[in-house]
Amino acid sequence: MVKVLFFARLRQQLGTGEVRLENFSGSIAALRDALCDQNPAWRAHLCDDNIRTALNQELVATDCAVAGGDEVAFFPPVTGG
Amino acid sequence: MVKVLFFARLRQQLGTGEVRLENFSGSIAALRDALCDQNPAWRAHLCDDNIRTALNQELVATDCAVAGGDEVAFFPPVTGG
Amino acid sequence: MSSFDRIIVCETPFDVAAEYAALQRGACADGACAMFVGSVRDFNAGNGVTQLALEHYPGMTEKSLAGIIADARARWGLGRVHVIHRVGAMQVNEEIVFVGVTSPHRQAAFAACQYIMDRLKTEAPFWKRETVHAEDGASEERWVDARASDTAELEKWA
Amino acid sequence: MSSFDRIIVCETPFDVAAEYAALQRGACADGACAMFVGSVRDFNAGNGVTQLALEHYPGMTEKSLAGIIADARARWGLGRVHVIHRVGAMQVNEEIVFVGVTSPHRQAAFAACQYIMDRLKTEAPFWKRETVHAEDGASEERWVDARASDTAELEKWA
Repeated sequence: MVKVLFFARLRQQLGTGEVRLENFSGSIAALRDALCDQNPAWRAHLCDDNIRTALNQELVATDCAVAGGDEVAFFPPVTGG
Repeated sequence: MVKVLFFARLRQQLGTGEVRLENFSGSIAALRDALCDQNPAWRAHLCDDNIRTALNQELVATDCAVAGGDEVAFFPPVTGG
Repeated sequence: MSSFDRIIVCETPFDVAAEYAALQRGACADGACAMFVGSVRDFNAGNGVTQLALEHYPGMTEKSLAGIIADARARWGLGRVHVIHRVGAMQVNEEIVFVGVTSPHRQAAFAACQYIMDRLKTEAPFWKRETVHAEDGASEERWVDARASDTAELEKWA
Repeated sequence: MSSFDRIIVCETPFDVAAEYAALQRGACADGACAMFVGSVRDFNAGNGVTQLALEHYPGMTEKSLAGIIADARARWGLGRVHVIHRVGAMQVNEEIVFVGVTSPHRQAAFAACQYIMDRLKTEAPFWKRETVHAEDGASEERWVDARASDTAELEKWA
């Protein structure tokens, strides 16, 4: 099982902060595509080039491989400080 | 009359913090030489290249002209902060 | 994480005076202390701001800040490094972020403080949503957009 | 001198917490505040320091600081600029200098704070004399030597 989190504006656009995927294996990009296939309305928001990705709470590129037990997060550019 | 001030290590080396010169006119360098002619033991300290000069409380080069009523100061490199 | 690091992510206001006191406690070897405080401004992008809310990614936030501090320690000889960041709802003029760094050397303290802020602004998972006065007098909530200038600032540390 | 400048040269300890509060008072437009605090270190050039005395050039000190602040204002858009400097006798761990700058922009606040410190270190007429433990256990007074590195730091502002 892979835990997928969404934050901030993206969380509001998708209408959810968390989904779980069973039996997924592949890259973060493949995971994102799988989510958009399940929810076509998400594509415009989730596939935006500005969206950042984290794997197990570290910023990574979308070609990183995801395994069972991982936590993946998608979010807009950060605006803290 | 020109008021001449010395600070910090230089003040201790010369043994005084202030002297007054009557009827002086010329550059700061000339004023310094006049002081060393009057007090030969001062030359080693006052003519050191490291000594900074101020005219009327502003850092200046030694070719600046001094006039009656001016305040001239000599001091080592500053070490505040 | 060094025992001289302090990372706090909190929902309640923090006290800059107490943070300074904590930084200085027993730090006799460190003559230099550089600090930065970011506060809620009352104006942004042409509108009056009345309130700010900060969302974050619990867990990753602390991990991200710890990594930034570790990288700063690898670059400069530092004493204490304290980073405090508010989350949740805030009012105008309240403090959002505090970064305090001590060092035996002034340049190291300044550089590390600025480095931590520059990386925090572009990497630490915080998002601001502000409540502004709209033109018709009503209140409106909006997510704050990231600034390209914050990313550009990172280049000086490359 | 701007009405948002504060220059204090004092013989008694100052309170960093009060200085921060004064900087922030009513400064709603300025989201950024950068500060630097220099304290008496307990070690310098291989000897334990027990006390420090600061001599200055009354009149020129204030004039010099006001000139440095004016130059900083000409370079960056700044809100409040406060510079406090102790003179006279001081103990280890006491604060010598405080520079605090507010600005709408983080980079301007950092740059101006560092610029003011760099110029203060090389131009403002203060001289340190420290009391150190000599090798034979006796106390010894000595004037602190200027550092070439402080002059080198000025080049980045040229």
